[in-house]
Amino acid sequence: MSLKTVADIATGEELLHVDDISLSFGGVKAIQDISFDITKGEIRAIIGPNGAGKTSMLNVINGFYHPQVGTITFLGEERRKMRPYMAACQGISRTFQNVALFAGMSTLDNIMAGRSLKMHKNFFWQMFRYGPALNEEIEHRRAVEEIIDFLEIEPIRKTPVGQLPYGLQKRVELGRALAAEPSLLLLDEPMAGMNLEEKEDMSRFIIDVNQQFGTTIALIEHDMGVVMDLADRIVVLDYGKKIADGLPAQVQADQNVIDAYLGVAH
Amino acid sequence: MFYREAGQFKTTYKADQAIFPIFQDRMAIAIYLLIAFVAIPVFGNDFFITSMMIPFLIFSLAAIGLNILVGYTGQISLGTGAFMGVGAYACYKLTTIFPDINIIVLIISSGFFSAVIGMLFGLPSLRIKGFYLVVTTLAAQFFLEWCFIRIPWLYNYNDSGAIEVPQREVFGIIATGASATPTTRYLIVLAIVVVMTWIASNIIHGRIGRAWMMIRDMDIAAELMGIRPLNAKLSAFAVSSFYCGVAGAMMVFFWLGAAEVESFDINHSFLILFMVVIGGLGSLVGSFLGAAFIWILPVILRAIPRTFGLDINAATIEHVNFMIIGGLIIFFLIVEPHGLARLWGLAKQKLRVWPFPY
Amino acid sequence: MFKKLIFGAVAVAMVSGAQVNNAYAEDTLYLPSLSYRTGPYAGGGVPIANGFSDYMTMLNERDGGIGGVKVVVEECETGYNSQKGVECYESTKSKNALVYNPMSTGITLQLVPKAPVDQIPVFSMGYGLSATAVGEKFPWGFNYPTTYWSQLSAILKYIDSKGGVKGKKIGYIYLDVGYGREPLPLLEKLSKSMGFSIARFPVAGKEMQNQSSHWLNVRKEKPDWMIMWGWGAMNSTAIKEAAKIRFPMDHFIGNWWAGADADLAPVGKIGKGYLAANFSGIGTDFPAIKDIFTHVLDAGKSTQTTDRDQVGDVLYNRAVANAVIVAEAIMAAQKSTGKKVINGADMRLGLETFNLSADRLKELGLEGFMAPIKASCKDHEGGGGIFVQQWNGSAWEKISEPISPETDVIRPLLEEAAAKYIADKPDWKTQTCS
Amino acid sequence: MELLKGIFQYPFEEMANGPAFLLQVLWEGFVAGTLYSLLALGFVLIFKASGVFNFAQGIMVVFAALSLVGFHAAGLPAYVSLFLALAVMGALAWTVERVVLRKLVNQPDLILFMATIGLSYFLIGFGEFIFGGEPKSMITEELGLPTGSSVIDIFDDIVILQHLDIAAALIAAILVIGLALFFSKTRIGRALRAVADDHQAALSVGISLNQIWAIVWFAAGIVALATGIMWGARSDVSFALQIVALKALPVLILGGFTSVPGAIIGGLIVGFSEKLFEVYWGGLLGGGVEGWFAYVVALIFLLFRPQGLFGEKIIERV
Repeated sequence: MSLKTVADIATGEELLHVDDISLSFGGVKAIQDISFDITKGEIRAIIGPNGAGKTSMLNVINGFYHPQVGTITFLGEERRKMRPYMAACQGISRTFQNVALFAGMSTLDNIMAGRSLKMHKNFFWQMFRYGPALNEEIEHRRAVEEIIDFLEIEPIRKTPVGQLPYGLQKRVELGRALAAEPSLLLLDEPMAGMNLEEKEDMSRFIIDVNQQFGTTIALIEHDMGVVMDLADRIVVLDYGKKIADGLPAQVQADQNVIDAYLGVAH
Repeated sequence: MFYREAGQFKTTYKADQAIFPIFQDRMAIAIYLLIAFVAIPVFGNDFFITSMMIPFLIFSLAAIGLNILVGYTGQISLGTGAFMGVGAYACYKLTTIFPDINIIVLIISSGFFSAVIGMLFGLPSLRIKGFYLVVTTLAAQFFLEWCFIRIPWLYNYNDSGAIEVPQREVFGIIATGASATPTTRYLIVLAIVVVMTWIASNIIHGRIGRAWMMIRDMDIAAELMGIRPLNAKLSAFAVSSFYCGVAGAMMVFFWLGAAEVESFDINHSFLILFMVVIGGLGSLVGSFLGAAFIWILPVILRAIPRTFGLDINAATIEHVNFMIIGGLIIFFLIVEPHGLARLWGLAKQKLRVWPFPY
Repeated sequence: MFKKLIFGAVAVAMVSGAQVNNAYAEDTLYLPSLSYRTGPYAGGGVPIANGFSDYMTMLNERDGGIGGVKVVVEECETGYNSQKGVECYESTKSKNALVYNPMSTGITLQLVPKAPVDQIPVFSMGYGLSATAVGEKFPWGFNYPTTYWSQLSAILKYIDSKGGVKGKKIGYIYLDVGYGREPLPLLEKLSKSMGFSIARFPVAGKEMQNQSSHWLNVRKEKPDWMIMWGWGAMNSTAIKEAAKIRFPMDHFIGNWWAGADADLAPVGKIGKGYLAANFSGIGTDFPAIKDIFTHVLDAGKSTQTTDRDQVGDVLYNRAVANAVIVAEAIMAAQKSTGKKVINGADMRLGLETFNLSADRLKELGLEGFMAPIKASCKDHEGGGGIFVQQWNGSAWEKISEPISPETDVIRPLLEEAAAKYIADKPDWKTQTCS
Repeated sequence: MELLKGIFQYPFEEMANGPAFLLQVLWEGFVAGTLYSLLALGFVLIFKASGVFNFAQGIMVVFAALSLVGFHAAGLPAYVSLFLALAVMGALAWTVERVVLRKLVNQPDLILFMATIGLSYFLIGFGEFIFGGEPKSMITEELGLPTGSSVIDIFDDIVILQHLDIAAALIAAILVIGLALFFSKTRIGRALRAVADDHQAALSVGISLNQIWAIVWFAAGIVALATGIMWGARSDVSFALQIVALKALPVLILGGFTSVPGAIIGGLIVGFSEKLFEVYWGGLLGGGVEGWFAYVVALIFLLFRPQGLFGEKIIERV
């Protein structure tokens, strides 16, 4: 459903490149020798059966896990080991498989939290909530309100997120990730556990984010229909290995992928 | 009926981001302040001011300090008593070295010393969580208690090992020492507590407070949002210990008049933790409610049997007090983990819709 | 809710205010008793609180009070905690409290500076700030019959009489709070003048039941004598540990807070030979104590539930001695002011003028119960001597004659300490004694 | 220079010159360590089964010992009192499970931890209310525990071994072995280990969590009673014990919160090291370092090995 053409993506500037990544916990190999790239402006999907290493891959990208082997190049800069907040500083933002909102805070505060990196006013002004600190607060409130409008969650602005239904929580989480104005947005199963209507809403938001803000998105998703519709390119993982990489149509036709999903013995 | 927000439209984000967006709340605050600053000094007797209001305010401040750490940042501490002690001993040393500097300035400065010590013992919190942290704060508690005894320099080599508050004046009025009037001491304590509560509220509602709450609610997500755990946790330890330190210094200078190490022992750490839990984790109002509750409960327990003409052993009352506090801690944790502050909120909610049930 | 709390608080304040009226509007003598029946030191606190209140009740029942005025004893629980002690003080002082017996050195230290302001004397009997013995500097502080410093010198004198202290090593094991540290400066000074060496063994409050390493250190240091300034559960633990390392019990001497029945009862036979200082009588063999049985316990008038076995205990009797001094001082105050209902300032005068002579003690039915004390403006410790008692495995026995302290050595030191205490207190009121 | 010698030279000279005394110090460390281990064992049992860090273990020790002494003081024979004290601990376990734990299932650890602080406060008040606050002596002889001591002549000096301490070590060993057998050989023990691994999974295979919790709290109560008897016999039974009981925390940091052997070894490490440090190095700092030494060791340890000696490395997931 994307308006971009294959040619756009092929000529697109490379945003992120992972090279020969291997990650293991004790003896368990979660990821083995995986390489792929993400170009600017695309929606890149990572799919695979359960335990394929998809979430581990996202965790590697945003610095939560440190791969034993391999490198990650983001915005032309190669890095090996970094703390997650540094990934955030570079412009990588994400949502989580199991909603990881700040349960004790309101929707507004959660999305404001996404703008943490953009707020700098020092302790002195914070103490008095005056002058620069107050102006900063209000300026960011304005930006947050835009996101709230965009996601159509105005009525729940002041509600503590712990009290929201699951679908809305997912939406707030997306809002929080967007608030950081990321150059790369990682979505870990944004539609898990949703009903059809909610899925449609969420798909629409993802496409809108991609097209209105031009945000590059990498997403993990189980619903094949959704993935095929949304994604520009797809990486398929199975047992920590990459088994296919390409346009939706190519991946769909790949024998390895079909085997993996149908469960052919390895 | 009087507590309505209907009709109060906010036209700017500034108005909506205000700490008390509702008019009636601002009025209520004004009334409380009026009572505290005018009515109590005028009508309260010495006992009420010295033995109820002053300790209540001081413990409220300490509870705010601990609440910043436990309630807002989710880092548990059993070292509050010792951090209060650092403030007290620091203030004592400062006023010995600089007898001419205004004592209020010194009280506030002593907070910086406990902030530094608090940060030092907060360092392990970067690698450990939950009750593992209890051990490091217990280490702080016991180690600092030992320092308060074994470093005689801290108490000016007094034979008794106690710090005794010298007489100091503020703008020509005796503010500390036995000759200071209860009202003077009360007003100074009140002013410091009000200003520091206001500052705490500002910090909590701003960028830094949000960072603390992010760490509390989901530290991993917070880090992935760009919060440096080091900065967030250490700043919480620093601010928390600062508040506790100032509270400790005020406790000795404006309330007790003299103190030995036992005034900063682990029982105080517990007491303040209880104030935070019963008052409400993550609530400034709760810190006040909790402090009032824990401090006033035994006084009421002592008064009740007497009003009915019963003579109950002082010890029995103390035992019953322990049982009630212990029971209430469990009760609140089970029924209302947000403590008295939530009950307070519910009461306000009821008031808002009164006379209808909802 | 907050409003309710404030109203509640105000109501409570009013209730306690109303009680103020109850307590002193009528003709009574109001004596607050800062007791501790809870906490780790309750073992000592219970008999003390009972002894004090039972003696006063006995005076009420037998004599109709003091000088015809009933005595009201109101207990306030401190748990041996200074902070609670101050709270108790604040809550009771406005009821025309005559005198405070803080029963804790920590609380005494807190109250000493408050006493002149509120005009209520503080009487710390044999504990508290030793320097308050200097009457000129501390008009409002009293510590009859003797101070920690005098006591220490008397103990050293006793040791000296049992083979000399010169060249010996004396171990000092103490509870590491204000109480235990009080005698340290004197110990340092005397060690130089008397020619012995010291080994210190501080026991922190929370370590007091876990003293094995302290006593390992004692074994390492090999002192010839051990002196103990202990309290509460520390005492029995220390004696047990001493027995464990085979320290000779008759070279182990406790001060008068480390020689109670409650301390030795749990130790039993293995504590045989342990010594302790004391200044109040042992046992029930005194007419006044018998009166407590007749008028209080048997008559069911005991406000506290005193165990009959407790009467005659070292600490119970010590509290009786405390009550006797207070009662004598009240009488002296009544006599000199001509008022029946006195106040704190009158009480202060009484505490400086009473004369508890041997004859008077006999009259009170307490012959030989304690050393006679003649109060004076100058000397607030009374110079009373101590005696040494020994545990025979099941009870205490008095084994020495009264030992008087080295007043001529101690007094200048006390004066020096008193001068140091008031040095940084510009408004401190002293008095001149003729 | 003198300071360096004080740290690195003199203490070792002292040890070499007085080997018998060193043995005595080590023995004292061993005995203290055994008691710390017993204390820590109570914590581990409950933590393993319910993830609750039971702050009230210390006061349970006091409470158990007080019940025992209290029943005896009421005129009952020692062994009947022992049995009744056990029953009291059982009733306590049942009540705690009913009134506290059951209501707090699935709450964050911190909430449960604070609930146990509340519980310990309640028990302090309740215990003092019933038994009074003054220290009591343990009925050592009545229980048939040995009270004498043996003297070993060695290296021209003596080492004194209290029979009571030997008995304490033996009883601790028997308790540990008994508990180990109980957990590995019985149905309830296996169920308990299942609960420790995963509450939900254990529930789904038909294990009653409530029952298990009551049982572990009871087991912890038995351990508390044993600890209380031993500790009470060494000094007194008094409420001051509950502060000493906090020493179990550093022990657990060293040994790991879920490991029974860890509790034992951690306890012994703390026992040995604090006695050695206090006796040979404490003088440099003015003595009394025992109060915090274990905590500071634990703190330093935490910085380098947060999971304890025997704990597994924690993998965080998102």
